[in-house]
Amino acid sequence: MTERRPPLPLVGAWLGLLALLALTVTLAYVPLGAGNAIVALSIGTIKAGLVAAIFMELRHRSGLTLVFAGAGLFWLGILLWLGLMDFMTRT
Amino acid sequence: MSETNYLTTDYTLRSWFLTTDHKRIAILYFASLIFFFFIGGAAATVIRIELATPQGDLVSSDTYNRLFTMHGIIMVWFFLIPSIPNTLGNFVVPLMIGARDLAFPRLNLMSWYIFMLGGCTTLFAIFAGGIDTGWTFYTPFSTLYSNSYVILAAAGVFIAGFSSILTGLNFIVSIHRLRAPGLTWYRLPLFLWSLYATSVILVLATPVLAITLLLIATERFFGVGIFDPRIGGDPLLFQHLFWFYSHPAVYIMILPGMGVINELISCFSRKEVFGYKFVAWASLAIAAVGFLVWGHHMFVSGQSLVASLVFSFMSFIVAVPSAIKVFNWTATLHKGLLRFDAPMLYALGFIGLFTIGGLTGLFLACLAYDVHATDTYFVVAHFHYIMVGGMVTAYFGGLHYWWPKITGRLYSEHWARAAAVLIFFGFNLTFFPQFILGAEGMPRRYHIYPPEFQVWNVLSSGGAAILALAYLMPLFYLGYSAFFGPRAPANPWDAPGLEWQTSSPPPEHNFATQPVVTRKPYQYNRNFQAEPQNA
Amino acid sequence: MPERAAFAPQYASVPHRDNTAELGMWVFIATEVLLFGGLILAYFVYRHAFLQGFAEGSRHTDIVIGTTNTAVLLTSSFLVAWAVEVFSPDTARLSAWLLTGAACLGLFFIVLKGIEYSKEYDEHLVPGVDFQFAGPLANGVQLFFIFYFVATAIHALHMLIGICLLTTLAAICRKAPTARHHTALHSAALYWHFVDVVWIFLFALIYLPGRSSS
Amino acid sequence: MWRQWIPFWQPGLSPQSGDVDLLFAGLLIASAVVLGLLFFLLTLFCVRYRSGNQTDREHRVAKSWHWEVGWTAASLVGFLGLFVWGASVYFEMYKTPADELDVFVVAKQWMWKTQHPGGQAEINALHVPVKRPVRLVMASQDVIHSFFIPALRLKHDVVPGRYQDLEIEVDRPGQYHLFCAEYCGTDHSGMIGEIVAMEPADFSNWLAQQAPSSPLAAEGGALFRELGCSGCHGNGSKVRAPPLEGVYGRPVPLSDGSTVIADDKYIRDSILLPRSQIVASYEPLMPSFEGKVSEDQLLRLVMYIKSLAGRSS
Repeated sequence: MTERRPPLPLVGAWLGLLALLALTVTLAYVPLGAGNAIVALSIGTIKAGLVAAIFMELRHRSGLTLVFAGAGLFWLGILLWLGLMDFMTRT
Repeated sequence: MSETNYLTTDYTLRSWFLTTDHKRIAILYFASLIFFFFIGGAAATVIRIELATPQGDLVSSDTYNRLFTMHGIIMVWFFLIPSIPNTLGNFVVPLMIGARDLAFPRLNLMSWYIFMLGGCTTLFAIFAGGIDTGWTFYTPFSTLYSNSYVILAAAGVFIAGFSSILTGLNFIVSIHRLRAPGLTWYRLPLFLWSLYATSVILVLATPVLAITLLLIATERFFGVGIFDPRIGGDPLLFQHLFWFYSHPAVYIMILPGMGVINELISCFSRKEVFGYKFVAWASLAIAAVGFLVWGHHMFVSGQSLVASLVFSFMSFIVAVPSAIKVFNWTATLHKGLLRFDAPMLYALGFIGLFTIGGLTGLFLACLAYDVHATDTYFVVAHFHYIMVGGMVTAYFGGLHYWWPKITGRLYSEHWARAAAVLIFFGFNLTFFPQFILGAEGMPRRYHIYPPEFQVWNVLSSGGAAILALAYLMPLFYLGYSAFFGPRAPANPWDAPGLEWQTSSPPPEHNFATQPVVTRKPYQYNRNFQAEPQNA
Repeated sequence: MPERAAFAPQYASVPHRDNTAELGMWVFIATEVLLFGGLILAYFVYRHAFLQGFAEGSRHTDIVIGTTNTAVLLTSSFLVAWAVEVFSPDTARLSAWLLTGAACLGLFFIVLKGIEYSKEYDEHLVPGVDFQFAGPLANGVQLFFIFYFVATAIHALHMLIGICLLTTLAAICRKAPTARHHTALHSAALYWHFVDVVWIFLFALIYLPGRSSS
Repeated sequence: MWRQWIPFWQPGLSPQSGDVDLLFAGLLIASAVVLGLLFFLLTLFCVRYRSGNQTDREHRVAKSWHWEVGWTAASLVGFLGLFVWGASVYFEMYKTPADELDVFVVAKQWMWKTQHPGGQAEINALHVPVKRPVRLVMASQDVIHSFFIPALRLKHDVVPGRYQDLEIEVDRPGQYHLFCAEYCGTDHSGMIGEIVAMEPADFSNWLAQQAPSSPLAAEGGALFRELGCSGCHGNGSKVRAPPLEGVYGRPVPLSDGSTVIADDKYIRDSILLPRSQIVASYEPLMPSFEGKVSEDQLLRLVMYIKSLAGRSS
């Protein structure tokens, strides 16, 4: 049979993800005030980026696929931005 | 006829219900939509008869509430949203891009089955006892107070939403990947630009509706939920989520209509659409900015003043691309060779009615006046001008225009023109008085109303009778022509688009040989003859 | 009639078909992002209004199960990515094993989730079924748990669909794999990774807040 | 007879509604100009370039950016003008009212219950003196309703779970429609009432003639004791709770360092969600009264606490 060992980038991404998971759980117990939420979401974003770039092979993809992948996020941003605007500016 | 076309390849029921041919699926959709249109129309008829008098003497308040809810739900989700995309779009998109089918034909068929499942669920909810929440499902009424089949109806709409998503997905991918050689973006007919913009909205807005309806159903089922004010939930959150879908949904309805109008105006003026690139990008601008305006449904709801300000501003901005389109259509007529066949009559009617609808939209975008006009008949009149005067008129126009291609038969031009004119007058008589009612302050969804509003209501009901008759007419003369009409040539209107360069009706895989596009769309020579896109 | 082609008539070639399918999958994922997006908006709105309540609710979730589940899901995603990478008609056996492994991890996730649900039921934390929470933060906690149950239930539903897809593909890989199954495998993998990404965010929103204070 | 069917024959009856009418007229004129121009061009082109007509069809307008940019810019400028106009009037209508005559409005399926500070209650009616701003504090017992007076061009939703302020002022005596504009269920169209505007003297007479009932604040005081509020907030209680005398309308320091003005909303929230905003240097001990008091009772409690504003703690 052919190569049975997993490709290196995948292993790297996997170990990186587990490490980030450990990091985010640890940091959640460190009192940072409002910083905890920012840290949790930032690490989450990095993890999601790793999955998208390596597992979902976005790093090999051309512009159009990236635009489609980004479109969902962009519109999610609109929903959160304008939706939260009302609740944040209520008097 | 010697050659077989998509209609004559096979006559079995199985060949229809398991077809993956986009043209046959378009016909399946078409038949289902006629059915839903007349159910929704029947509800509207009873409503208008009831409103002819100020007392509630025909039906009870509960029945009345169920009627307008049924009218709204059926018309919005089971007629308007799928209408042009799923029938005309399904039929002509592959033809216009010179492809043999859509990218995912089986998904296309699945989308019809999902649509029918959603439609039947909703119909079941209606006939089991109905829904009385209004099509907007506002909480906490829909979740905690209504005694009707809300969960079932929400489930129907939820299911139908996935059919929208699949159609949108199919169009987006097909337009990206299946264009014929030489068919660059700026050679696409404008109908495709507008369908592309529509599909973007379908794909990105519909899931938000799905999750919102799911939250509604959960809250109703468990008696407690995320919008429940008793535990600190905010009913306004529901409205934000709902309108995040439902305002762009208005553009789902009108954008394909605008797209059809480009084809009609150009073909019957024998002239290129004025300002092609502006019109094309205006479609995408409407789709994009249309996502930023939903809060204008909530100016009196208690959302923050800052939010109202932003949403009002955006609502004015979104009107600009619509204005661009109207001006460009008018300019297209200039120095053309105008023929007033039925599709052109519908197109001209569309421009007038859509402009009135659009201008009154500005009234509602205008914060201070909206405080008075919102939730009155002014709003009802406004959105009927857009949806019925605009979208349904465009649908009829497009249907007449592509009818020879779809059926291979010609319809009676006299009857068609008569119906077009009658629809125009019936429509205006029905809905213009409602602007006045709204300006005078008659709230919408009123079963019983103060007597001083009666005169305008009677006028409106009279117009509705004409409109109902006018809408029945095409059923007969088009139905007749489908079986007994004279055979249509491949290109009866002498139009340059790819869909006219194959036989009528087209063969199973659309083109005998792969067309190669060499021209921009809408080209006519000095003698006003079409120059086909692929020659 | 010519022999039935390897690809449907609307495509020009095999890569054309595969490309198109992948693009379709990405459009579908964009749709899914917005499906969860509605829930995320609700989460942030209420977290803004009930900061303490959400922190309190979060502390009542089981971070051990949550973290384990995240690790399980990340690993299964890794296995699926590996299976896609090595897939060819010759190496299909390895792919089949990897997919089976990923599907088993997915099932393990669902089982852990079920255990977590039952624990929450025992603690009377299921709104609408049995919710008892005394004290001033009750409203915030209840809203938190409504979000929690709706979001995780929808996510679990996606997992179940994914597990079915992976199992089917594993069976195909074992029996009669051909080159054209690569597209199907790739699309299913994209879906599975997306479900993983959703969980990454749900984990950060559900389990992590309020851990640093009591 | 026909006059009453002509829109806006009767002008709005409040200072702001005049502005709204003017805005409406402006919008109508702008629309008429655009529509007139469009219909003129459509008709002109349709007649001149109909296929049977021999006319010059050469020398077409070459695709011109001037035209596109021209009408885009023109619509943009026009729209922005309307936006600014509409927004400025809107802010005037919804400005936060100063401390004026208060009337409480409770909406429920399917009636409007109004309550004057002196305790006079009305159903589906509201008597107000003319030429005097009246502040309405509105609450809903069940679903969303909307308080709509067409004659004043004024409307606001009443959403359950919170208070909504709205200022009304009527210029001329008379009877005007009050509608519920947000669909609220079976008898939505029956949820209508009357605004009766009276000369100040007549209004005082009317108030005096109403069935004598105790002022809202007094009833609120009774409730305050009945519900056990006085056990902690009263003088000499063992539990340490913030005293409520002189609180209303003043800034209150909170435990998170911020301050809020103790207005109706704050008091309502403090009763229903006591621990969302904790007064600085107090323990969060108070239980929630969510579900234990009705909107009617709540507004009495608010009135009572408001009546304590003058006293010093």
